Amino acid sequence: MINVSKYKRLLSSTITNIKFFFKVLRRNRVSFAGFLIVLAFIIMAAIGPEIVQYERGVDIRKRFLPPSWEHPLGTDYAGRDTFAQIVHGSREVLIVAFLTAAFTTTVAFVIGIASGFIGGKVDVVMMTFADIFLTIPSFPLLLIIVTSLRKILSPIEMAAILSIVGWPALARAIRSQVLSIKEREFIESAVCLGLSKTHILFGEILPNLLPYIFMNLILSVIGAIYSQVGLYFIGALPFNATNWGVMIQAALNQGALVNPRVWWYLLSPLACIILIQTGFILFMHALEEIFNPRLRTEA
Amino acid sequence: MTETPLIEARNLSKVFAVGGGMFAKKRFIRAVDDVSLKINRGENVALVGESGCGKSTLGRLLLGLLYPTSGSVLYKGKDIWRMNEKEFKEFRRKAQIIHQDPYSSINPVRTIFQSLAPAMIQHKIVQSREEAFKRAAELLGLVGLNPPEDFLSRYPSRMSGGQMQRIILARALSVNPDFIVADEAVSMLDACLRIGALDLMLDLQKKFQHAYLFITHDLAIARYFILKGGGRIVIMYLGKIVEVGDGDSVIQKPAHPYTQALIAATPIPDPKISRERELPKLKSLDVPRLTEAIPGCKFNTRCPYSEKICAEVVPEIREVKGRLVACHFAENFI
Amino acid sequence: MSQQKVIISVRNLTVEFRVPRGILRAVDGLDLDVYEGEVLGLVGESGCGKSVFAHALLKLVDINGYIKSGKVIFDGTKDVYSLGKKELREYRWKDVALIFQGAFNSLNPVMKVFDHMVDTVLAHEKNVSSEEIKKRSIELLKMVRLDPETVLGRYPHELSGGMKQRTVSAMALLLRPKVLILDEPTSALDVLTQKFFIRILKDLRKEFGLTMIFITHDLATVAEIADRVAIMYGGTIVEIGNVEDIFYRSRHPYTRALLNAIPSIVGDISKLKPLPGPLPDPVNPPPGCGFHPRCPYAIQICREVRPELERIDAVSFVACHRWRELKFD
Amino acid sequence: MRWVIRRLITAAITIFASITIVFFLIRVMPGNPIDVMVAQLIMQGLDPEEAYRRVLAIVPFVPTDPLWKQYIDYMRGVLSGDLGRSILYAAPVTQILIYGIPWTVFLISISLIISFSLGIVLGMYIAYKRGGILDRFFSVFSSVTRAIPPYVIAVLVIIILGVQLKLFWDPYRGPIIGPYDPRLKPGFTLEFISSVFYYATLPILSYVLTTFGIWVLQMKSSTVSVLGEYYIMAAEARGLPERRIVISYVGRNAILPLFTSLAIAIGHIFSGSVFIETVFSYPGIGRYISASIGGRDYMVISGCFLIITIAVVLSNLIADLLYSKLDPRIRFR
Repeated sequence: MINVSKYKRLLSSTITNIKFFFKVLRRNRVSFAGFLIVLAFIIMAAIGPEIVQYERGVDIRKRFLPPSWEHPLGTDYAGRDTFAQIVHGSREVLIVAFLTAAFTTTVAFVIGIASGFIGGKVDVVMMTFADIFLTIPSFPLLLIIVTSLRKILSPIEMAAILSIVGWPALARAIRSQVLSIKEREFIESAVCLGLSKTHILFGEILPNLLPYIFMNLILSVIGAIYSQVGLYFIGALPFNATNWGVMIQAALNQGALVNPRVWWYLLSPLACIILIQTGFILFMHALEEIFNPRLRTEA
Repeated sequence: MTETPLIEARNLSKVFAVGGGMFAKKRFIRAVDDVSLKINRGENVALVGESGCGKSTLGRLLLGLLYPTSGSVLYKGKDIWRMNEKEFKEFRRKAQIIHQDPYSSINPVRTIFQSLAPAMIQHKIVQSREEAFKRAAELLGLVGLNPPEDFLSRYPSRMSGGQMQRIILARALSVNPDFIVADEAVSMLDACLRIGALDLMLDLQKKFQHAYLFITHDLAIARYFILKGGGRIVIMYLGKIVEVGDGDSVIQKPAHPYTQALIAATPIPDPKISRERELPKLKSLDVPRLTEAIPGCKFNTRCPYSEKICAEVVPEIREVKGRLVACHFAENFI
Repeated sequence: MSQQKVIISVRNLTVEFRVPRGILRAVDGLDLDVYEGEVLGLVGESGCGKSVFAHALLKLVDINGYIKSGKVIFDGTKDVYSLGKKELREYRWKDVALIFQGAFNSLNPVMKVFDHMVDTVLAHEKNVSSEEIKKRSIELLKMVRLDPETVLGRYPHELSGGMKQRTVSAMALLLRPKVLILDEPTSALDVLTQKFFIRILKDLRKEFGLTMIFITHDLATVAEIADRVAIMYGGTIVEIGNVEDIFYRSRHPYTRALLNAIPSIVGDISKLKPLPGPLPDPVNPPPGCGFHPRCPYAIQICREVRPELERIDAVSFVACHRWRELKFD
Repeated sequence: MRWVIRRLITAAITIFASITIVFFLIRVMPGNPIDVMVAQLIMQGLDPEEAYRRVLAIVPFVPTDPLWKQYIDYMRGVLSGDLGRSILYAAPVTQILIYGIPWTVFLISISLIISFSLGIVLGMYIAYKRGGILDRFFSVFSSVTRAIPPYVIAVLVIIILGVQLKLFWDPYRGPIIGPYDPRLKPGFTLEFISSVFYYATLPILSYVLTTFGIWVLQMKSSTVSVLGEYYIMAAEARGLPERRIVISYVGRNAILPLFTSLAIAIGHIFSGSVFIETVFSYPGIGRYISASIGGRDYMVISGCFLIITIAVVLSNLIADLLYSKLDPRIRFR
């Protein structure tokens, strides 16, 4: 019986939250646009590759065609459809980005919480380590790691490598959040009430952290897209993959800067990157508003 | 026959280290310095002192929220830091705190019910969520929030300071404590509401029979609390208890030069009286730095009556005509 | 006192703020005269708009606020709100100086105390030498019982709260202003420091013949220093009178309730009685008299018509529909 | 003074620790740079033994030694300035770095100064005009430019300003990329120096576009919080001239917190240099990194990486010292 009522409560609170979410989105059109863009890309990555066929065959006669019904975004240097490449590339870009964000946030969360909550020597060691990592410039570090690897990376491995550079900053931020929440008097009250450490961590501190973590999850996604496409673009990862970064590099190699015929091929992935990053940023602005407790109470 | 005090501080000291990094020099603050104090069941003690005198630290030491540098805290005769886990858990339930700022002492992202329930459930005061809800509503009714059910589902940001203060009180009482430390519990409230909050605290004491350690910087508030609820006033200066007396005797006839100065400085809301009063007698206006070590009596640098002995020998707290005073020359003043 | 000249005259002052919930009216149609040479105590609970009022006397409002209507006339002729930029700058500090509630934070953390003094003087007087400013500062700092040589060379964070308070007071007197406004000058100080600070203020008043507006929530402090007292509630003045009238013969139910709710270290506590109920919401103030929801004497008219501030005698005013009939014990 | 020494020691430890971490990080990863290089040479047609010998000649340690010995050899090399040799350029890595560093420093320092000052001025401006059109525009624009990778910005800058508008266009050679006009002889001539600046314009613009948004946002929020401080209103109350308040009271205090993020920004801009120098064929450290990637010229990459890390730590040090000069409170912390 109690379980049923628990689920009912959960369900109803979820519904209220979702309603509130859309209410804020409706109020702020720019953020709503961001949400739609992100949603569109997710749909494209999820079902796009099943619908859009990608012919890998080379057909020199079809080189650098302008957009047409047959090729909505034209073709590349080998006569292959640009749109299909964009669609097929989006899946890997997004999977890796979300995986990276998940890994980064999990690692940063565990380390940040442990550091802030346990404190003492654990804190000193972990934060010294994070600080050193923070000073190492992230993209060059990625490059040096990737070049010393020989194999072609699976999305999970790729995400694991990308999260090496993302965690320190976030772990530090989470730690300082934990520390500042820990200083608040309601934690002292909870200790005084004899509540367990588990409750204090998950029942009192965590609910205050969640919005912050969620926002950083999105920031990690943005960061992961940046580095991932960058690695392909710079040529640190195999050229045969279908990825927006590969497309940009290929276009530049084909003289896209001077040859307007290549522009459709160059600008398509560029536009996608701009769009999706902008979408995430705008969406995050909406979340900021949603999580702002002051606005929340007035909704 | 002396009964075992409910809670007792025995030669309690707490030293905080400030500053100090890889190369910087550490400084130490003796926030609480060799303090002994007994509080009996159901008794009220008002602890008065200026900011930085260590009164909050003493409160936290008594609650077991801080580990003492030396000395011990005894709950019903047992050292709290030598208790086994079960006993300590029980102590935690029995000793509660009320903070100054009601907003920061309740989790802003949880509803009032979510803040009240876990402690009751964890201490098995209630057996189910439903029972917790019932009891929470009952408590809110007791502190005068009606209808209670309305408040339980609210978030803290939608309530006034006065209401929040009541909720904090209800939460402290929800675990049936027998000792509550109220740390500047009413100083954030509007002046008009303060005595109302004090009255409520004392009313509930009649029902729940707990003891209060009422920490405040305001002598007038302390006096009201003690005159209305009975008990003692304790004056603290730079980590030391300087004077203890029943009722408002400390205020009517202060024995320690510091208490005298404090009382002379406290303004009185009556133009005729306040304009006739003299300035407190003090040698120096500035409070010594907390990191400074003062030999002898801590007040000797500012005391108008200080003599050679005051700068050399720490005055023991002793009984002088029914009063506890830590001054070499207490007899001259009482 | 009645023969005295009015130095600041405030008429129908209204200050509003834009807040997420709407428009917050912090000061609501306030009228007040301040006489030359007096110490006027302005008393109100937190949130009654007293700080906003103090700032508005200098035409200062923070970034979300604006002065909606009203007039502040200084010295009979100077209409503060129609002054040009340059004249306004001259009016500030030279005519009226203000010690902020956050006196602790009213010094620029990256500047030494002496540089503050230099800035202040040079903003108003040209061709003053650094030595001259130093001489003046030293004189004033001595008056507030600070050691000038050490204080002048220090950064704000190196001074204690009480020292900062006195430094700011010395700075307020650099240009010999006619009026000094003090916004909660004592509330962050320890009792002992408070007492001495009030003594210093009394000395300064004697020395310079200052007019002071002493703003506080603490009736006890006002009892000690003020000649006249104005009681503020919900953004407006509800009662003004000589200090003894206010404390012994107050006419407004709010003043009465306030006096009855404040414990003291002397006297009987059994007569004390809390005043329940929250302050009026400045975004949605109640109609009629702002105090009616908490007033035990409220009748129908109080709920509908807002009482005017009525003159009772030369210096006393009250804003209550029933002041003539109400008899407090 | 003591504080400065302390800070210097910390910086040295940081550099040492990060080199160590990276050295071991690479070794615990699957794969090994030595094997990768050998494989690369084999792919280029060398026979395995020859390839292995070539690689051995260029690394400053012996790959068959135990790890700790390799590490000590490597560190000894780093300290004596021996960072191995390049396969592609057939030259010591140190020499390549000496050629590349000035170009990178030139671009990055100018860009950083421009974007920092631009961000401060704009940030303060929109903080004063809060809620206006510019404010709303910049709060979106700044966060978007921050999220768009520099390689995207760089390509767009070339296409729009170089190719389309022909502002940076050479009729014979196409869009202006590279360090300077190759037809000129390097030297202290006005012509050469102005060519250097002309060629640097687009890369600098790309850096500024990708980084100044952060400064705008940070300066705005910092200014807004300073504007809420009592000492600003107190300065107004004292009748100080507006200019004085804006510069010495608002500006100076609002800039302070930005110094703490300068550290992260400097690391960021170095990361971006890999992309921007690649797109613009600019002969700095970043360009050498990307050029060495294809040929798996590992020693060049790790040498460049080392230099960038040191540069970041040193710039952090400078930012910190500057900060302590500007904020009297820091010295007593």
